[in-house]
Amino acid sequence: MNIQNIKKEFPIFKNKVQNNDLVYLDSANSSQKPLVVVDRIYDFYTKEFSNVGRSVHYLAVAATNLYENTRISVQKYINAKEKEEIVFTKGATEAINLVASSFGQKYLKEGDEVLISELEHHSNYVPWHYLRKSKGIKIEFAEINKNGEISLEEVEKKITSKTKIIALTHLSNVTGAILPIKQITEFAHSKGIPVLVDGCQSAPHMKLDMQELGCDFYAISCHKMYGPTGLGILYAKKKWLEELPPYQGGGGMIGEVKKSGITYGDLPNKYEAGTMATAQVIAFNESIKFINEIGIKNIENHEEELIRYGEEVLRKNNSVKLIGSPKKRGAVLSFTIDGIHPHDIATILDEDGVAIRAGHHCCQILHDKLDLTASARASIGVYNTKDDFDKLNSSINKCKKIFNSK
Amino acid sequence: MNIQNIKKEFPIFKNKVQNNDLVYLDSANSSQKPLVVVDRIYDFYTKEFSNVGRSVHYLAVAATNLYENTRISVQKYINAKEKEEIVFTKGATEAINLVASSFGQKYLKEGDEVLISELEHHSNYVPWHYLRKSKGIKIEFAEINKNGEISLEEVEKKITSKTKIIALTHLSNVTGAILPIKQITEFAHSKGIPVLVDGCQSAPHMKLDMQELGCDFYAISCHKMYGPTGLGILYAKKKWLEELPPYQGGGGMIGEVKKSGITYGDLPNKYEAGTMATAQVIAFNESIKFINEIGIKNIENHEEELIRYGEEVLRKNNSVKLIGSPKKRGAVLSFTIDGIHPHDIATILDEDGVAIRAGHHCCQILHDKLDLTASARASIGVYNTKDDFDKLNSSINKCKKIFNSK
Amino acid sequence: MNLKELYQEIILDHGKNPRNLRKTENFNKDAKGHNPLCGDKVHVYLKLNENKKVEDISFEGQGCAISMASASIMTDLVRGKEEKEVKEIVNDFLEMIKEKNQLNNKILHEDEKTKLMCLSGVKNYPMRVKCATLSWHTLTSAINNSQEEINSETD
Amino acid sequence: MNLKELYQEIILDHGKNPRNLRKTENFNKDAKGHNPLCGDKVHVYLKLNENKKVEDISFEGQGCAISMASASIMTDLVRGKEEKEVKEIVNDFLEMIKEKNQLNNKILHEDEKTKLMCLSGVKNYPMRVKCATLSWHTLTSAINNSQEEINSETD
Ligand SMILES: Cc1ncc(COP(=O)(O)O)c(C=O)c1O
Ligand SMILES: Cc1ncc(COP(=O)(O)O)c(C=O)c1O
Repeated sequence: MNIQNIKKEFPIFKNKVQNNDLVYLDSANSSQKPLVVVDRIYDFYTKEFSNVGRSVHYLAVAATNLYENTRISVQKYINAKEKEEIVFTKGATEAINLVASSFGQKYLKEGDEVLISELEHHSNYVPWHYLRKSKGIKIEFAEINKNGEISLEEVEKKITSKTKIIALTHLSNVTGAILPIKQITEFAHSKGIPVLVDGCQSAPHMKLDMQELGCDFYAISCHKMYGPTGLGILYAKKKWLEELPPYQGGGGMIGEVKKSGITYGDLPNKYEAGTMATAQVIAFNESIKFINEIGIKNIENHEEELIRYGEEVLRKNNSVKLIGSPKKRGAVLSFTIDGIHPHDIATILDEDGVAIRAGHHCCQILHDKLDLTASARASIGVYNTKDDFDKLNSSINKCKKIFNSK
Repeated sequence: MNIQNIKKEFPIFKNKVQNNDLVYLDSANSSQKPLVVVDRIYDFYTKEFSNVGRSVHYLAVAATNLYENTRISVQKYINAKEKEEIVFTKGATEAINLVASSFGQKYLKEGDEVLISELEHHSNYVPWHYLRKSKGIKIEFAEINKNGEISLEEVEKKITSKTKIIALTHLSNVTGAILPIKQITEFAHSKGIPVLVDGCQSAPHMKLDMQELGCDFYAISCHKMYGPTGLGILYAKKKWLEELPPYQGGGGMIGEVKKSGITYGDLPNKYEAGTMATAQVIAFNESIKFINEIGIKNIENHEEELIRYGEEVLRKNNSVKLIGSPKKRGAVLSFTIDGIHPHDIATILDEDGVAIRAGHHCCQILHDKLDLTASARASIGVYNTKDDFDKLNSSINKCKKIFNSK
Repeated sequence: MNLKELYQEIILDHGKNPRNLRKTENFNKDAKGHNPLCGDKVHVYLKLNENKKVEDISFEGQGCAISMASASIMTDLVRGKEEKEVKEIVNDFLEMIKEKNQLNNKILHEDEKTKLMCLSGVKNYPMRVKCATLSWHTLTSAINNSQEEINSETD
Repeated sequence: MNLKELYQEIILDHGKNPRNLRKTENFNKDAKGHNPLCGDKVHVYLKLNENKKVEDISFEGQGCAISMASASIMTDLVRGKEEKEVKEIVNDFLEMIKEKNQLNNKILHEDEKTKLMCLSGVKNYPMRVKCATLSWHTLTSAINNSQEEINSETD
């Protein structure tokens, strides 16, 4: 697959949006879907549909195999040691809630500390906040440096003898900073502290290797990774999945059920209660194939070049202020413009077909810290081109004209 | 739409399954999908895709409106008082877990009782079991009568001054019994006890009217209702959604987020953390339209006639034993055959393209009570015909021949 | 859609230089408003005199051009009106923004109405309606002195 | 697929009249197996003598024709064998069912192997493989005397 032609794989770009070509710069929010993924959903529902795992008829057996095939693909893709370490959830948010709930229930008590960072998405803060309320734990925040990064040293500094788990984003969805997760994990493990990584923004853009990274938990959002909505992945080391109590209770996750008590099923069933997102799981296999066919290294290179270009273009545009200047920037460029509120920017850009996001991007803590109520964010996927940033730039100039900004 | 031709709306029946016409009698497990629903998913992903609620660009606004339109459709379909009473979940299992967790956290303490029944699916037992373990509550079981029903009297008998919530299925996925939910709810409310209803099996088959039914919570599984996988609905009376603490924490459900604390968003956002199953919610609107176009009353009549026919056919077949003989039977016929294990039945039937389910159907308590380890189950949807039961019957005769059963 | 209608001169002017952006001394009514999705915030302060007339009104807050302009114009128009009249203006405005195409109240002068109608451009931008209405909802809440914070989400 | 291969006479016979369906008196090893999805259960009892030879083996349980026949044939073939031999037979059987098309062990006679090969029909029925292997996994667990219950799910 030729990275220059990749856009053709995404049907959404074939149609005009309000008479404009779509310049989609909102992939950190959710990515567009390649045709193969949509086709897979279509074919599954129209030709092969059945629930998985529970019936022994032909369609059910076939669907179960397809479902489990995705698990194996994910395992290989992120280089997990075993396929039982892959748990399907409804999203990254659920994956983190699962860990916070199950880990918290078993291992956290009053006065214990959970270390997160100022970069965290609400999805990696609110679940821990619940434990603060129910158990009286404390939440510590690793602070950003002037580049909008979280350094290894800062994390080391914030670890105390009470730190029981560290939960950090891999790639900030605002500053674009990539955290030194491997080093942090090594240090944390030397103190006996497990590490959860919010991989929402990294998974679509970086080569993932769980065994190399070493973290204990890794949360992924499939809809940001060229996959269907309503699906996420929790990677967790087997020993944790064995030790932790299950999360939701229901069909499929049990061993034996009696009026007096219940035993739970084997991994990963123990964590997959109720009917799962069958079609979505099966289609996600195509997302992984799609990425593999391009090659994640090629995607990394393409996106790195692109984001560098975008950064340059925006830097040259006076009155645009970039948020964060991390040494290694992921697929995200957040910015503000003097005198123009991000919401107004987004509305004016939209008129030209340029789709960005404005707001706090579920990172109020970070915006507070930066003394902003909101920012504008352009984020990319494999289908973006330099042309998209040129269009972004000229639309920004239009904003400035409307607002008489210099 | 003509109910006789309804099958044509479901593309799955156009293809042979292992050289046979598909006789799909596993709808209680999951229903097949009409083309309009699959097409909607396809179109959304290929022409309109965006995440909802968070961006102000055109696609995001359009997607948000579509998403909220489904909420309004659901509200109308089940006659809920307000649209804020409709919460989207990943399935009925999650809906029940949500209530058990949030209600349990706020209102249950050691010694309190939760009243469920012997008919309950594991999804309406395990979540309460968690509270038994964490809080020391007690779970009481309303017992079935000889028809496989739960009577109002039995529920009344089991209510004590310690009963804090009642959680019952509307329609048993094994015996097919329809419970007198309205009467039970009236009685329960006279004692000040809220009622949760597991509506998984009723929702696809019966007219639903929340205001008439009066229950406090109602859980629905969209994939059993001609909708996509990975989606469920929790109906809850507004006062509960206001009073209960949120369930999962993450993006979209917050009000203000500070390092020191968090406030939660308005209803129903408070209960919809993280990126939701956007495409599935939007497509589910088509499922409701599909049902409305046929008319739920027409569906009820069609299915009632069908299930009566199926019951007759199986009763005439000696050595088939039906499980339960409820006065009013829903779309489910479970049975055993002397000397042939349900798994063997299902395998042999499958060879003829007849898809049924064999096992405990996530109802171990009930199977224990009936002294069975497993049963076979034929369940119907709007696309089934009498012919399907004739084929079921002749396949059962083949089983008997293979096993030399009389 | 039409950006020119949305960002009229008046809006840009009030957005850039909002009137009454301060805190009324000795206010006797106030309320806070907040849009959790975008982070916009507004705090409205009212001073009603013994005849329930608005002696002073002001606001503090941060937001987009639309929300700042809306609060600015609102505070300008409402000063000197009686509580009852204020409520009528608020309702009229909210109905105009959501359904109707004109203002029907008999309280404001024609030129005041024209000014207010400048905000009607948001009708074509559904996601921005909340920006225009946040301060108005907050004003209602201040008058009713209800303690709860207004979330524009309920629109 | 071929139902005739799955439900051969021998299978139907053992399924209907399972041998060794009882509880060994004075057993010294045992284990329980369970398939949570379908509810099949088996309890295997072993009596090993001082030379680690299987003096008696039996089972209790409920299940489909395949699982009952499998347990029945297994118990028949394993009696009188040494622990080491039992393990070899079990492994050989499990490999045959999952990947290979024949039995390679040198312990069983040809006619015994033929009998065991009757179970190979499940290879075409992936969901039923678990039925055929549950008792075998449980036997392994009994020999190892590991306390945990076998869940056929791990297959
Ligand atoms: C009666 C009943 N309750 C609950 C469930 C659980 O629904 P889901 O698996 O879709 O969460 C089911 C279906 O499996 C059911 O039949
Ligand atoms: C960094 C980060 N964490 C967590 C999430 C939550 O993911 P989801 O909404 O798919 O559950 C997101 C995306 O919204 C994100 O960008």
